[in-house]
Amino acid sequence: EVLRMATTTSTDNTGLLDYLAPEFLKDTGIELQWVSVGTGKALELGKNLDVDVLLVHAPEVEKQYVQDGFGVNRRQVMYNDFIIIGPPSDPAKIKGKTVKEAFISIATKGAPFASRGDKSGTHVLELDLWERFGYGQPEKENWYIQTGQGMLDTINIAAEKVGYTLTDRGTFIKYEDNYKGNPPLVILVEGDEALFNQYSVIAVNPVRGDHLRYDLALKFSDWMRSDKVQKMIGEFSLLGKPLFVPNAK
Amino acid sequence: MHYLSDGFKAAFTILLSGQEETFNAIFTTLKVSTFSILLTLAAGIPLGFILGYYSFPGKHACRAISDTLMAIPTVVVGLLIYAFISRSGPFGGLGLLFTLRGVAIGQFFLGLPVVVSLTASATEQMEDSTRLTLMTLGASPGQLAASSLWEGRYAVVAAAMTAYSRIISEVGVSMMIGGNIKWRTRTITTAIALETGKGQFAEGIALGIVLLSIAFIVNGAVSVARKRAAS
Amino acid sequence: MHYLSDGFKAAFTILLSGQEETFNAIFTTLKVSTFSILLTLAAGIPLGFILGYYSFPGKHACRAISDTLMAIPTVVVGLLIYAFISRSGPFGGLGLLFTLRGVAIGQFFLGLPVVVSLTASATEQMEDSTRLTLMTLGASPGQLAASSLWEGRYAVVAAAMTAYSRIISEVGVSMMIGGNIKWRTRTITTAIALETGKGQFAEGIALGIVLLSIAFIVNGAVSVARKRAAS
Amino acid sequence: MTYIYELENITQSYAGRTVLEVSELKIERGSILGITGPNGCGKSTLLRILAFLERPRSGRLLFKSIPVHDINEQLRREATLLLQETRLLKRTVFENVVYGLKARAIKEGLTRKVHSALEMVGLDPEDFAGRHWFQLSGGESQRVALASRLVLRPEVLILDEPTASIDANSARIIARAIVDAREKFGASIVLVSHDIEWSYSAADEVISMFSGKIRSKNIENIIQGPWEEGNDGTVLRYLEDGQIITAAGKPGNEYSMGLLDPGDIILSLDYPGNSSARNTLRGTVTRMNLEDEGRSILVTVNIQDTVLTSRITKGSLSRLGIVPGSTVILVFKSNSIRWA
Amino acid sequence: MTYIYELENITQSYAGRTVLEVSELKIERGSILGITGPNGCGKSTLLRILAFLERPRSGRLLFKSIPVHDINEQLRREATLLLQETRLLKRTVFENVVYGLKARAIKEGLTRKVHSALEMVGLDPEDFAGRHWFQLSGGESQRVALASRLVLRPEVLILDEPTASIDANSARIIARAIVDAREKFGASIVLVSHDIEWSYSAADEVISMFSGKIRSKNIENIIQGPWEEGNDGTVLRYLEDGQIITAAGKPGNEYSMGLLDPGDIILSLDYPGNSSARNTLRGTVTRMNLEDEGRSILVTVNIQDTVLTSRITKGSLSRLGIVPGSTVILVFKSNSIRWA
Ligand SMILES: Nc1ncnc2c1ncn2[C@@H]1O[C@H](COP(=O)(O)OP(=O)(O)OP(=O)(O)O)[C@@H](O)[C@H]1O
Ligand SMILES: Nc1ncnc2c1ncn2[C@@H]1O[C@H](COP(=O)(O)OP(=O)(O)OP(=O)(O)O)[C@@H](O)[C@H]1O
Ligand SMILES: [Mg+2]
Ligand SMILES: [Mg+2]
Repeated sequence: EVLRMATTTSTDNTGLLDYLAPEFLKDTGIELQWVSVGTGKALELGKNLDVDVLLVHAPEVEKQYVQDGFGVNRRQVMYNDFIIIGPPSDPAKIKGKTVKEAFISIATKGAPFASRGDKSGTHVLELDLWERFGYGQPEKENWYIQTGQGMLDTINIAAEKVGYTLTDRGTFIKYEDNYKGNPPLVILVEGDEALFNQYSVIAVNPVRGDHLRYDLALKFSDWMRSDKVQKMIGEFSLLGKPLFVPNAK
Repeated sequence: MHYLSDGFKAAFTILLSGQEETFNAIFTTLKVSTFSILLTLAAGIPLGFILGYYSFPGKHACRAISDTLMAIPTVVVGLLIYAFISRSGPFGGLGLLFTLRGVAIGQFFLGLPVVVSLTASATEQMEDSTRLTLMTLGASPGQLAASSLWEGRYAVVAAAMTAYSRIISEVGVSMMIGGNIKWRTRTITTAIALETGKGQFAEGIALGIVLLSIAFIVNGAVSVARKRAAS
Repeated sequence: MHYLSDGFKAAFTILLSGQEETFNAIFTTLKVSTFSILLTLAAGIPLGFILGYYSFPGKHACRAISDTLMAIPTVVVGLLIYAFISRSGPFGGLGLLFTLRGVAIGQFFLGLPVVVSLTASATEQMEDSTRLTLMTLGASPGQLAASSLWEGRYAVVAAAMTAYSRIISEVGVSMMIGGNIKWRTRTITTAIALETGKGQFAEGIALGIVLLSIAFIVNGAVSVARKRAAS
Repeated sequence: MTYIYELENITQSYAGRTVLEVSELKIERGSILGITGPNGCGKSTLLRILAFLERPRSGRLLFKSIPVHDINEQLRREATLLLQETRLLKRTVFENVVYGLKARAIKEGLTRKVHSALEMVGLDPEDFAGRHWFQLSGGESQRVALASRLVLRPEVLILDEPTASIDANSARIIARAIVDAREKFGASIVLVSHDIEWSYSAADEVISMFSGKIRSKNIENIIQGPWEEGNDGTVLRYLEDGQIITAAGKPGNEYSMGLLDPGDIILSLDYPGNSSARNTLRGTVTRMNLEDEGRSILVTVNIQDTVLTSRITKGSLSRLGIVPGSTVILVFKSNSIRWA
Repeated sequence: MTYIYELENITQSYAGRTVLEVSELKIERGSILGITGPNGCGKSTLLRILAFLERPRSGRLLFKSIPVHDINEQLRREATLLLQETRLLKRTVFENVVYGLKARAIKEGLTRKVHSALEMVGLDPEDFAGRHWFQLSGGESQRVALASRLVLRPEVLILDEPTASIDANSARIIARAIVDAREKFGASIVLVSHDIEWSYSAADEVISMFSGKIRSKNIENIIQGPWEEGNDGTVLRYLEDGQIITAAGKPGNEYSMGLLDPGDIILSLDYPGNSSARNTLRGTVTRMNLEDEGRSILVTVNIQDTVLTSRITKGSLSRLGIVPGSTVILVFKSNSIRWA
């Protein structure tokens, strides 16, 4: 039996799914096939009934999605956190500051800031932060670089421009790993409440298509939230650094 | 820069160490691209000949459309095919999404305009005297087409190779329709996209080298065949 | 399916309502692709002629390389160029990364093998009598090249259009080297990739239609020019 | 009498210019018809119509007494044309010659047939069958092209300049092959050639065309302008040596061509006394050809750069005792000259 | 005496077969040299070497007394070849003719030059200059190709079959244009043609080639095999009507060709009595041509399908009183036949 899932690139790129899928097969006899795309595209694939289950991280959008009847059974499974990274020289002097101070400092100093600009979970959060700090989205500012690309590409662009960006920790660890632990950008702001990144599993609403494997989707959802898997998620690490924090409810 | 040397090293490692994943992607790539190009040539060469040879109302419009479709981004073809074969699309019942057959259909539409346009232009360039010679020898329309294309075989082979290049190097359709599902629909190009997305540039380059090696072998085979045909 | 109708509607909306973003991307696309294709033709046509016309040691190897490079995935070209022009690369100092000039360099390498291979095959197919006729009329090597290509102008135009199609529809280089930076290096194809990634498929298709409209206009202009040249 | 072709009011035009206007032409089955005429007079155009390669703009064309409406390869297989601009396929000689047979799905005795066709045009099959199209001299290519038509044994064989760039010896071999084609498999043959002697050696009858029209069942002398007006309603052509040709009627314009039938020219050794013929020109005999299987002789006379040919009987020639180099007087009436 | 070309032991070979072997050939500056010979004898190959289109495999080639090592467009601009397989560029007639001028960066009087070149080949510039390459008849194309060489006024003009598919009238115009080219701008001219009469009308001298070699400064009769061995060391060729040609020496093989100089054949009305000549053949006169500006006459005699040409003086001809159609006896010695 095959369960099809659409997920965001972060879960795939970090290798989490390669770590979990064989275990899922062993436990349930279900083969997990996933396509890793942007959050928006993942949701759209679900809307079109091309996948049975979603693993995504954009809580506000997800809630709306469920409300609109596209998905059911949204369950939180884990989170990681966002961090602000930048060059070690830190021209905007944000190291150790709060997110709010950091954003304001970057904006007032006009230090290069790379935004994903792709309506991804990360981007949605970033826009929300600008909003909250009373800035609105900087649009045509010279220092504000809207990449429209994935997280790693955006980090690379920030590095080339010697600027800052907002990233999820998992991708950053992967990035560090690519540079053998000596990356051009380093963590400058972390640990702020505002920087939580919640991942949820959503089953595609089975009333919308007969072929949907809602049963398998629920099995996956339950399996992900089982103690054993939650523990596995907590143990998953890269370069000795844990990537995700399980928080199934 | 170091990506380059790393890439070359990685390419050798991949090929020599026999990484199963990569061989699976290579095999998938070969399977789907061979199928796609055969489909494309079977339909494209006759269409291209008709477009280049005969005069009929709407000929110029057809030609313009074919020329234009050469410039369609692969991801747009992916999207369009997706619109049809997604579960919520008209052909959703066929279950083509996330299958290699689905990818082949998309690649067929990618390769088709290339073969049609280049074959049509080769046919247009054919000397009138070749056409008349074949006609005076009693060639039927079908024989005329086959023999004209044989006379212009260099151009037809070039058309085929250009289309094959487009098919084997594309990523939009393979990604959108195939879904880059490991062990199933992952091709070399989607694997490259994945590695690049992960920031593993050396691996991306290594896979690129692998892909080019395949293209090189295919080209080599074609030019041996062509040389044999010429003599 | 609804993506199609939505896409068409959106395409009209975009073009008629004059969305600034989209026009910026259209303009960027035109600018960079025009520059790239001119560069490509300037280098590729002479190289292709030399490759198809003269015999020299290594000719077949060159031809095989050019044929093979037609199949290089755009993202691999992006990666390779990136390796050279990134800050840590040997030409990092030129500041080409995330600029349209950088993109043009990448697209030049994408288009070059297409122009070289197709021009070479057109040259190879040239009748010997054409060559001899030009020689007896006293053409110098340069004039011989220019006039031979003029005699085979259909094939050369087809080569140019195929290369232009590859350039204007590619996304790998534009994304990797240009960076898809809004208001700066975002082209239509990178915008399509972005919209598609966002799940806004109708917008992706709409932009695809916009791109094809551009290609259609360019092709139209070329065929008018070609018809004028033929008469 | 059965006709293989009957043409009525056939016209053809290119780019708005009428290049062919044949009011009537009937070709007998089994005949060998030669066609001659100046460059651009429409010979190849006529042949393309006879070979069903193009449709006439107007007129009626009957093939074997059946009106031809649609042209298709079935018709073309019965009437095979050797094009003026011969072109070999990019294959070996053997494959060139065998092509039409294969197109007709003939499978038996291919090698034998091809070899005998090559021999018919004087090419040694051993030496030539395996050669590539580019390994031939001009005349050899032309002969391969001819062989690839002969091998088909078509009902009608139409040849456009088959001896262009063929040496004299081989041209004789080809003339023989053409006559053989008629005798061995009953082909009807139409051939165009500028070599009038050769045409006569192969054909039963030679007709001449001029400006798209069939002018006469005969060879014509062509007198080019400029014409000047005479004072008694005639027009005059001053020749290089001061002699004058006088013609009656009105030419289309100053540069129109006058046509003069060789049979209308009388040869004489002296200027005739009182004669109704307005033209008496002195010239030198440069050539004498036996024509039409010995029934008459064509005597070519140069008046400096102007060349006129007269047709006389063998008896007259013996009586006059002229040889190439003799000076003779050409006598003809002003209204023997017709306007093209 | 200055020579424009001097060739010594020039050879050329294709695919391992030697197709040209010229041990010596000197061409005088300002001369018009005609070359004739059967298909495939190497004429075009020789012309390509003279026009610096290809390098001989071996031998010494001097152009204007300077040894030629590298061939390049500078040399080619001095020696222009009209190819046998003429091909127009895909442009208008005007652009075809003007091409070579533009290639030489000539900018003045282009229109005038092109128009006068078209007139030289008998094409009306008004009518033809604007036409496209595909709007021409075979002969018209050929003439445009010739015009595009004449317009260049090269030092050497090399013409390969310039009158193939050209009508007789236009061929005369072209012969005149060739002679004019020599007279007006001092061109040296080499021309190849199968039309021997035409060659004589244009050239000072006509040489003939055979199997890659220059055989004689003369036209040759070619006697094709099969040869059979006679009983006294001679070889015999049985003709169609039972008469026999006897030759001395050894042919290369059964199918070798015998060459016979027309000057070696004596014509007579009766069989000679006692004669040292082994060959006495009866045939019918089919043609008599004034040759070489009236100095001699070529008489063509058919012995059924075998054709032999004899060269005699005007005096002899008058004395014999033969005309086309007369029966004559050809007399020649067995050792007049040489082996190709
Ligand atoms: N495609 C064309 N467009 C316009 N005019 C054409 C075209 N083809 C031929 N002609 C003209 O039609 C006339 C007849 O051409 P055709 O080829 O029949 O002559 P021809 O008698 O065969 O001459 P030649 O002896 O030179 O072969 C010529 O004046 C030629 O210029
Ligand atoms: N590329 C080639 N490869 C092999 N043989 C060739 C090639 N080109 C010519 N030949 C041969 O060389 C010989 C000489 O050819 P060439 O063209 O010089 O003859 P030619 O005297 O001009 O004949 P024609 O009267 O038919 O034009 C011929 O036997 C021909 O078959
Ligand atoms: Mg013709
Ligand atoms: Mg030749």
